[in-house]
Amino acid sequence: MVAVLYDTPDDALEGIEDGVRIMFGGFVTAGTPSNLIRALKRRGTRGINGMANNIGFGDLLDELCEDHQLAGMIATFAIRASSAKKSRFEDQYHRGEVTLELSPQGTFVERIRAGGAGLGGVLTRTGLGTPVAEGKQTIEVDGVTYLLETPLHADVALLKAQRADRLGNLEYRGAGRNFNPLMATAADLVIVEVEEIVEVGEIDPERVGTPAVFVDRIVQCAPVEVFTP
Amino acid sequence: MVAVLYDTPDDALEGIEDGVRIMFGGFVTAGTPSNLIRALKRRGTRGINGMANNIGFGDLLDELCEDHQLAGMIATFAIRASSAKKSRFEDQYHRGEVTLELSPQGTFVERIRAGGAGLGGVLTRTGLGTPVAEGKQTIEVDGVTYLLETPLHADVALLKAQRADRLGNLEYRGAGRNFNPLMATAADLVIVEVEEIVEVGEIDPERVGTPAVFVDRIVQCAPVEVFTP
Amino acid sequence: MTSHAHPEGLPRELLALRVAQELRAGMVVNLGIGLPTLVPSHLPEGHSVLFQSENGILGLGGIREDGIFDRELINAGGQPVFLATGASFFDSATSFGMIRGGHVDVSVLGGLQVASNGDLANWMVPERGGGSMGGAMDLAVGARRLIVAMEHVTRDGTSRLMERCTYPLTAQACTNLVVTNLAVIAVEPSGFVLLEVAPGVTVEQVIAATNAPLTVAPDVHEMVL
Amino acid sequence: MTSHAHPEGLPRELLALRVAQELRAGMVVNLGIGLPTLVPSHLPEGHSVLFQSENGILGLGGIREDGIFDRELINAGGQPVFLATGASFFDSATSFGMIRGGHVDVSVLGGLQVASNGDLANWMVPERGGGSMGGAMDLAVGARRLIVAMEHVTRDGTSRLMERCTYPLTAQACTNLVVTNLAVIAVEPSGFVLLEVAPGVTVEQVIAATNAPLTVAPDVHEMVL
Repeated sequence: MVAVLYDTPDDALEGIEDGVRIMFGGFVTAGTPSNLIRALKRRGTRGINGMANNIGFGDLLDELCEDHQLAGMIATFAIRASSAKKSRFEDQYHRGEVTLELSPQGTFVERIRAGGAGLGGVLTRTGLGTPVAEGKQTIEVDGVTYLLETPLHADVALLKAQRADRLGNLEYRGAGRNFNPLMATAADLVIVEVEEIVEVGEIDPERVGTPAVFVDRIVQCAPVEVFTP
Repeated sequence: MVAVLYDTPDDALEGIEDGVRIMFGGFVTAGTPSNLIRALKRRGTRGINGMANNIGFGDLLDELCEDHQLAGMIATFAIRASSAKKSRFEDQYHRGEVTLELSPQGTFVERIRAGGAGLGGVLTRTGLGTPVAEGKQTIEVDGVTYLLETPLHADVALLKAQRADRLGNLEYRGAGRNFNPLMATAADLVIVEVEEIVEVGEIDPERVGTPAVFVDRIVQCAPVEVFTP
Repeated sequence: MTSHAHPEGLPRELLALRVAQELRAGMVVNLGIGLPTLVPSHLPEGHSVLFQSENGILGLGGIREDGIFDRELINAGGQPVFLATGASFFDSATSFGMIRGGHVDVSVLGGLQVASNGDLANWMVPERGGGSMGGAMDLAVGARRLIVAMEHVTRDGTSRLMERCTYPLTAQACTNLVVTNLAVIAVEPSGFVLLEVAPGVTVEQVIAATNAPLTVAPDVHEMVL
Repeated sequence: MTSHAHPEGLPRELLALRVAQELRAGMVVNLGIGLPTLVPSHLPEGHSVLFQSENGILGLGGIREDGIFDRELINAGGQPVFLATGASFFDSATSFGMIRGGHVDVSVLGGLQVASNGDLANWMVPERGGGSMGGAMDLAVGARRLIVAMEHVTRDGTSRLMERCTYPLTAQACTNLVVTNLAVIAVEPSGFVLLEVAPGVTVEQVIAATNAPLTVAPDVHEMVL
């Protein structure tokens, strides 16, 4: 299906309701959908179950905690082991107001990929013998034990790419790829903010990072200024 | 490690011995390492256990049957269900001279990916209720049954890309990607034929299809002329 | 039964045209090797169907017949092709993630046998042995809607539509619609339902050529080609 | 034990230098957040170590300190970086396939605790709760050789090298070498083996600062920095 263009990030979120499961692309500042996150804050959607690599670490996701919009997060980086700096999310976590499921980063991205690729799970040695393995099934393959990690799906993915064409093909830049191309496959509704929208045919077929089939909505906006952590 | 440049495809195969497990990149004519396959024929290596999407279908792999170099194949396309045309491989298969393990194409590529990515297997619904599932373990995840398919590894991968730089970064063109980027991750020794070798820095970091870490040997040669099936 | 017992029905090109009528603007469609590759030429000029090719292309154009052969620009059958505007290339893992993950709207596959429970067999003739499923098993499992396009009967007149397949399966209960040279037949939980007959073919002839119970839809009619 | 019981040993920059000495031309190396990011500046000019950054870069250059910030060109710690010639970008699935699949020669991670069986704990302080493993678990499991770079003792003087970790693990039996401000210690099947001491630090001081049996290598010597 051809992607639908929206004028503003706020418009692009139409129909998103309380209790939604949202995947957020990005790794710290790279590939982070900063305008869509700010629009989600303005929208006031609550009870969000989020999935993101990081929260409170150069992303804007921690701002969603200001008005208690998050019910929980699946993340790889959420609460610093050291450093005195505390995020709102950490405070709410310690008060039992939000849930947190930590997933090792390679497992996290592979679970998303499995969710998008119709695979039943991920067999990995990562996490064995650690709290990550608690309560999970293990499978033996050729005499080696693997942890079975289950696929991740979302209702909505909020992503960021450098450019899109009007069909929905996405071109990424630099380390802006990270989780975005995988999350684009694993959500029912994929909304992408881009710095530029071009005509169909202007993105080199060799440079398409996410084929149009995965993209539902696009909106053009300059990234929100953020501070490096 | 920096890739080593070889002058000829024959030289690039140095050290390959009888009984080797080889992954062959390519899908019919696209991304097929035609010079390396011809060199392997000239080398006369025997007892080869091959893995390739297709054999006898616009590739040159069937030529390896002329001198009985193949012991067996794992493939997705090997013996036509219809059509009178028979390959040498089919004849040898019916005479019991070569083994054949058929793998569905999506399963085949995912098994290779698992082999290269340190994953213990693939959980897929593809093949359930078919001969592909025979003798294989099934796993239930959230009430759905999946077939457990095991990872594939090889001693050697023979691949084709459009360009390489002297570090070993590969750039693919068109449908020449197919299995090549995955096989590059799943073999101990990765040998790649390319149409052009350029200086380090000449391939745009955004256009690298296989990062240099995966590539051991490169050789520059014009593709062998083949006929479309 | 011999082939003389059954009508000829549609030639291959018209069968492909009838399949093409199932495709809608904006759909993502994968076409199997053989008869399905004839489908695109029967779409109207300027159609916006996006063809997925399992060898790593979204936005496949028509088959190239000008004699120019680019080895890196082929369809899943190895034929040289044009690209549509807005096409993209990707590797086979991404391609089958797209297919298996349910991102392809329609898959059109050839068939050897289709059962009334939707089972499809299309990759191996047991008498010949070996076989080749290519991407068919993943397409049959992963596509949102599976159309099987095939001749209604074999050369010796045996029906390819039956109660249970006798050939090894491609996938279980995967077929949604069967388009043959004789008829358009839906696969419903109740079994085969005859929706349309080819011009010059009668309902009785389709029933005679089908080796399984066939419910005739109340509004059964001749194909509009 | 209080911190006054243990010598200061190396400052952080020299610890990073000692780690840098473990890296060889052509190696593919991943550096964790924190102290490990100081390593590259101690490599000789024109070195050919290829740095992998888990956020999707092979060929990471030095940290950019000219005040220009490109949000899409950062290391795993979020710092702006330069690219080395011959660099490439890829997504996180490819990045962790590289890591988990054993294609990274050396991983350098910070540590909270290392046990004499090679267990590493570095992602959670139980008193604080929550935690963040990022890519550390995959790196610990997947890298061919794992170097842990950390202070030998905590601020209150407790050893970070012990018989069994008390903090939640990152991975079991994964550590090959520990480089601290006091010593270089190999993790062998037999347990910790002291290879080198920091300048001005004695073997006895390292033993006193280590809460596990420590075999002293026959050729134990002072670090050459």
